[in-house]
Amino acid sequence: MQIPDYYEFLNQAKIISGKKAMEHIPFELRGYDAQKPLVVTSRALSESGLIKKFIGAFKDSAVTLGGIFNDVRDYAGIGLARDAAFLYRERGCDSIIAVGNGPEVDVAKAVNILVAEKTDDLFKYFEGTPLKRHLKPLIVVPACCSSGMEFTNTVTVDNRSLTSNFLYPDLAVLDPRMTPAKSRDCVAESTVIAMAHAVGAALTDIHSPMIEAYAHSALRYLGLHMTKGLKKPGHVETSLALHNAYALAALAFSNAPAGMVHLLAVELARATDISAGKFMRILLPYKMAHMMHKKMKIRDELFLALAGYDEYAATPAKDRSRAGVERVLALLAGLKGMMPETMKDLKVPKYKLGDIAKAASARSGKRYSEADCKTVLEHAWEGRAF
Amino acid sequence: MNINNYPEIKAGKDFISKIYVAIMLWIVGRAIQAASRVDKEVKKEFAEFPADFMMCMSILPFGPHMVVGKDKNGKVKYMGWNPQGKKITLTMNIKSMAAAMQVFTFQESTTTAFAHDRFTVDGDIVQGLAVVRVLNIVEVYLLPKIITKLAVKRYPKWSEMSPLRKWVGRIIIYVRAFTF
Amino acid sequence: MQEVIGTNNRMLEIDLTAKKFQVTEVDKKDRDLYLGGKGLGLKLLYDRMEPGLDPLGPDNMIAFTMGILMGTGAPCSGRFEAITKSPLTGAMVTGTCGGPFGMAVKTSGWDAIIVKGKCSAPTYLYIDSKGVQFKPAKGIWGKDTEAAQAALLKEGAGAIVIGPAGENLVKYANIASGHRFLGRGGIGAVMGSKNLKGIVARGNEFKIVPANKKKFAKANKRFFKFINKNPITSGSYRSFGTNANVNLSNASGILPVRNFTGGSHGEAHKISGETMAERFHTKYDTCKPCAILCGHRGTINGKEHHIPEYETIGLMGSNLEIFDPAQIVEWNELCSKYGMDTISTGGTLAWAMEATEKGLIKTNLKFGSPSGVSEMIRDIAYRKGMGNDLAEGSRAASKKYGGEDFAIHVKGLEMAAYDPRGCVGHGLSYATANRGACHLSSVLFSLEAYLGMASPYATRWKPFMVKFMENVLSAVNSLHICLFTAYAVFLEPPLIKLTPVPLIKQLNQNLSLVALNLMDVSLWPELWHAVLGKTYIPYLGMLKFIKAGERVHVLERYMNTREGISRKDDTLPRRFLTEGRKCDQKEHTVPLEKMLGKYYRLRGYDANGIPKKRTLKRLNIAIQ
Amino acid sequence: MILPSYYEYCCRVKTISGYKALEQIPAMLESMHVKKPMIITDKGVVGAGLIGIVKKAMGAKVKIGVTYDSVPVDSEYKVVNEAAEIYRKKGCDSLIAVGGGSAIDTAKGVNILVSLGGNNLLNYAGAHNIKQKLNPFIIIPTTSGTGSEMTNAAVIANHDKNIKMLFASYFLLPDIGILDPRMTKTLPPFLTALTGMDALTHACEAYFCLGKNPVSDSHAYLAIKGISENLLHAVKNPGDMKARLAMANAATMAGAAFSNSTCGMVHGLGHSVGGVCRVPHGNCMAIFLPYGLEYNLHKCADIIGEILFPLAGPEVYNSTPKKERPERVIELVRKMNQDLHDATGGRHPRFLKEILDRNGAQQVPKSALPAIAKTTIGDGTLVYNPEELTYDDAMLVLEHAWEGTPLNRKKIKKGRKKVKW
Repeated sequence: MQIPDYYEFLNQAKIISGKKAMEHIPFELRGYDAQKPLVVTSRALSESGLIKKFIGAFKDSAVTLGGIFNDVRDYAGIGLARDAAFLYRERGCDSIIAVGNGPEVDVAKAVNILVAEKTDDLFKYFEGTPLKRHLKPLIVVPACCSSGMEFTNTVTVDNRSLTSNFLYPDLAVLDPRMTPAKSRDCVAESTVIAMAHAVGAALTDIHSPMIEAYAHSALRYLGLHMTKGLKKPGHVETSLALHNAYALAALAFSNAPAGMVHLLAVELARATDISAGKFMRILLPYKMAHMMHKKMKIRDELFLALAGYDEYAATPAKDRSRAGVERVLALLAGLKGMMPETMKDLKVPKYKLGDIAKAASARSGKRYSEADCKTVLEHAWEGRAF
Repeated sequence: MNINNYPEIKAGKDFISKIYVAIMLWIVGRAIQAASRVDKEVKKEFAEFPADFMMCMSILPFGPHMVVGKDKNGKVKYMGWNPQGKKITLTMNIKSMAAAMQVFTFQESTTTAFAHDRFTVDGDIVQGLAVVRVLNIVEVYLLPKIITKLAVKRYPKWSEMSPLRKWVGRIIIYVRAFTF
Repeated sequence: MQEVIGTNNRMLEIDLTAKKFQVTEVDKKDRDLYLGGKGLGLKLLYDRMEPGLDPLGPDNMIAFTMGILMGTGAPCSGRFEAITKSPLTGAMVTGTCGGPFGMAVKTSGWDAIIVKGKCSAPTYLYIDSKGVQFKPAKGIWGKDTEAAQAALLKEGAGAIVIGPAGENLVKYANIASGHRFLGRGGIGAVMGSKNLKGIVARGNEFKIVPANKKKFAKANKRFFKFINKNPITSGSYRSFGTNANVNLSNASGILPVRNFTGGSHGEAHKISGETMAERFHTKYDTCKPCAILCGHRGTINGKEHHIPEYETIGLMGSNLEIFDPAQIVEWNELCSKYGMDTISTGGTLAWAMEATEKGLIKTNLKFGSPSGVSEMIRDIAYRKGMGNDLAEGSRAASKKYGGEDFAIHVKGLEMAAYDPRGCVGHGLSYATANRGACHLSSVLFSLEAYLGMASPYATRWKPFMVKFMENVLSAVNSLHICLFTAYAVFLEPPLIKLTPVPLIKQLNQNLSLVALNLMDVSLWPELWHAVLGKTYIPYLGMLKFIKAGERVHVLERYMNTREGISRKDDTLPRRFLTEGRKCDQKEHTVPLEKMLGKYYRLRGYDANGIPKKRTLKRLNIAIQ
Repeated sequence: MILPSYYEYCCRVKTISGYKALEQIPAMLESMHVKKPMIITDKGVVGAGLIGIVKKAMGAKVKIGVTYDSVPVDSEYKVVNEAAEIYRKKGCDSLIAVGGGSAIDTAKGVNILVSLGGNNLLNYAGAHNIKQKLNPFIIIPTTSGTGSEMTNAAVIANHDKNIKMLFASYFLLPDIGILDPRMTKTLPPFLTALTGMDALTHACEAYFCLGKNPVSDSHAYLAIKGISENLLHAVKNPGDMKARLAMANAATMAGAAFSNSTCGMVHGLGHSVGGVCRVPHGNCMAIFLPYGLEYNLHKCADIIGEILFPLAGPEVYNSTPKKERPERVIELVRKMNQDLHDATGGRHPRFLKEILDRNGAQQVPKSALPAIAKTTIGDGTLVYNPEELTYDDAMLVLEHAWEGTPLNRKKIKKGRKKVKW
């Protein structure tokens, strides 16, 4: 076991996962002396009937839902957060439940800051004012297209991000009624994001056993269930296992420094309006190829996590590192037809790559040099091997 | 913004589950009472309990409840469904009605439910465990083997509970539970 | 003076890097398939430009194309087209303008000019029938559009120039020709990136004569008659300019108010065309030649000023909650001088105001308050402070600072002054228009909100109507003739004129296929055929004409998809999809998803919005 | 990896680990906006000079309100009250617990009182009875074993009423757990062995008991790996900081694992032996672990077999046929006990009869076994044990463990074959 000279780790969220998990929410709320949560969700979910199932889980409980704020679409903006905070205050709510994925949870987190800090000026916290107090209880119930990023300690509102340990949700509820995905694309996107984050966390140079524990479980589930999940997006058990993987990967990710794949994908998504997941799928193999090219060690644990004990033990020690990379590639190959394989296919203009590499390098605090970022980007753009 | 577009939603009611669970609790309560007279193991478990023993099994947050305790004569008795006004020494709560349905429809065994954090026990844990053991025995009596096997870790072997004892006990407990 | 019969089909290809030019011929086949103007320009660039290049890099090209009708004396035909890849949207952009440059180029004997490369130092071009001269623009670099033109026009009959905004690569900088502009999509910035301050054309070297004079004269006469009979072209537009739309929009709830949060306003009458005509004693100041006469000038405090167009009034007036017409006139002239698109400037300012209000950025801009706006316009043009970010357009600014949910743009192009929640078909048109949130792609708003010829909220036949109108208008832009003539061409033929409006509405709503096929737009193709001396076969000629429009539209779409545009970009700002407005009791939103799939199917696009191979083949578009 | 049909996992403790982890305390206190911490510890810790190290590392910036060092071996109700009184009197605003299980449990109790007010700890006894965030709380464990810094429970005795009060709430978790090898450096070898085996038991039981879940699994895996790689080494080379840090990490991860998946009969038996005969917890763990594995073997052989991987490494795992793996695990655990027994000069007990008190007398007489078995079946942990354990079964195990003979497997009553997770 590798122990670094120094590390910090925190996972604030309690995870409850499995059968009838949502029915436990009233009990958990009781533990916070809360009984009137505001529900933040999206119109799509409320129209798809999932919210009905969610409301059904509160039968025979002492909880009153203070309102279902279902105006969130695919973007978390301050306007929505203020509206929801207004609703929260008008109804005298005492906690927040976010049902959905990224934007819904971001809005919920923003509402939480607004109502807990009793302010209207959200962005001062983004500009340096520290969050000082524990916020209101925040429960996250991811639904179909979640990517796990809901469980991190980051809130992104209006394209600005704030990271604070107070922003971890208090409770993550993974319920098999909510997790089955609508489409294969959904699963493809989420699995790729989880994969990129888990691999990134597993291979990060600032490593710790705690991160490894989370990344290990995440990768293990991905290795076991990804293929099936892509074939049958609505399969209940598989979707639950995959959602576990997403959550654990995100928790590992939020304790590890952001990896190159993540940074580049986010910048690319910003520049092109194409979802970050698609870029992660393209970049991940090139990033690993680049690591091998630079003779950086790819830890054997990657293979262990993806393949399991038996296969790992049966593989000669010198081959394990490479086998891990091959396993990742094999899993990604399962996405054929669902996701493009080069950036050329996505029609990313090549002239933008320089700026993107620069921005990503700057955001990593120069952990990745601009040249490295650019090399990976260019290879990925052309689909050229190292 | 028009807040009337986002109405408050009061928790719904599931009467069927509630009635089903209430009946099951009544049966179990009566059966514990009956078993405590019939089965020597159950008798032994209860014998060690203090005289003021009074347990309440509830479904959070509004019930139904089941109160079983020792009466003045030290006999174990089903004390009805209302815990109010009684001095409860041991509370076993099931976190939600849905969890209770899982348990009482035998989809989850008592121990699995414990492992799944569906129960909370407030009071002396020794008594709590004894109650779990009693429940297991009661299940063996009340239910056919095929169901009970799902609910307990280890179905009693011949050596532990002979078929004769089981069937005689089963009949007596059924008769006692459903008559007054 | 030499004569050109029909068209001489010559064009100039100018390489600024090498300071060389080349005279080439327009392919006859292209002329037939793409008519001229916009269509031809797109085809020329399609053949020459690689996808994925940097719009502000030397590889980008600008094509200026003159239509067949220009110089023939056809009504409202004094318009020319510029086509390039937009730095604002990253997709193709086409702009049309009624300034004198077009006529000067055409009468110098050129049908099209293509500019590529980049000058090493500020330069302007001088064009005459012999070719191009590259001249240093030292003295005029940095000058505003008026001063620069004044300096250049000594040499020729018509010029285009960019202002400081174009020089500073403001992403929505435009190009001025006289007091008309190639407004949208930042064509000015492309010119600025090439260090090209302006182009002057000598003009008056050739006379353009239609090949079939008799037929041309006949069609022309009918055309003028229609224009002079139509209440819009001869009435409201002629008297008040496009500002006549203010009251119409306000009444039908499609006037942008407070960054598109409202659809009408009690004070809107103060900025209407009617009020301005009365207050400023307006008179005509239009493109040449023109029969509609929508451009106006007026006197404010003893000085003559240009009266802003409806879009400017909507975006810089009501959308900022400013209802002082003199103030809008001032900003309009400021933007003209700096060479910036007023729609995008207004839209970006509105975004900045809302972003300020929500705490995303810190400026002193505020809805309803004119203070700070003039300074901000200047800062944008010179890219100072926050102006530097706003100069990137509302999309880029909202990406940087947040507030994407109220950045009112499609594909990066700021939305024109028609709120689609009061005309959902136009909403579809905004979402799918090739340029971005372009109001001129289908102008469905006029049918839905102004003329009452289609229900503003029904969705059933809207994809069909959008497709039809886009095809027709693309063809019109390729002629090239003013879009406003459409009012006359569509509404004046007896069949439409005599049918009661409610019946048309019913027909459009329920039998659109029939209704639109009954539309008689034969005037336009007749003119085109007459100029080129080709035989016009009634009805079939019209269908061919509309198909040419479809070809132009799909080609532009196809070029855009090569740049990465797809279904994900065919959307509307979230505001229109989710937020209802107070002025509308039922709080309508645009049911875009309902219409989009059908539109794609009608267009022959795949589910991702990319033209199918089959479609391209049907339209004779060669796949590269 | 198994996904249970339902699980809960919560371990909201910020873990800070490293050779200079203690130096982070001032910054951490500042980030929690507190200035005046109270240190709770016991005399042994002070005697070993550990408080000195902590204070030195914290530097002059932090004003320590008071250092309370009279925590007894068992956390006790009166002590909690007394410490809470001092806390209030000195106007402290946060707690730092330095020590083993009892100091930590005491500090948890103190935190309840000083955060929620009052003197009656009993009001908050039981599960889920604390419903708000308590005061800032840092734990610095000085043994690599208990993993108490990761558990949400505290056991505090009331000797007057002769009861042990259990407190369980996620709010009892500390804000921060600090793992610094300087804290365990002076731990004598036999204690290192004991606490290490305690941690191994946590991890193993977390791996095969009913509350098993994905997060606890990988924590357990890493803990077992860390312990098997470092324990013997740390016992033989007490000064090796690297091994110490690894052990501290492994123990913490084992704590995180078992506090969420809960433990089974090994702990049940261990608690009872501890309760009846006052034997240190770790001793019992080391002895009962192989028996716990044997007893539950038929229920979850494949899972116990998996333990071989972290315990012995991939090579051994691969060369052992699947069927033999569980047996090998049991064998290895026994061997580990034997090795530790040898390395500590016989101070590490292998069987119950080997446990000696300070005077060298046998601490667990054979006559105590029925009493132990009786207490065992009242232990809460049994619920989570895969196989049922009745009084007779407990006696069976105890007798074998006393003698030190492998369990007579024929006598184990076997329930339904597979465990439904």
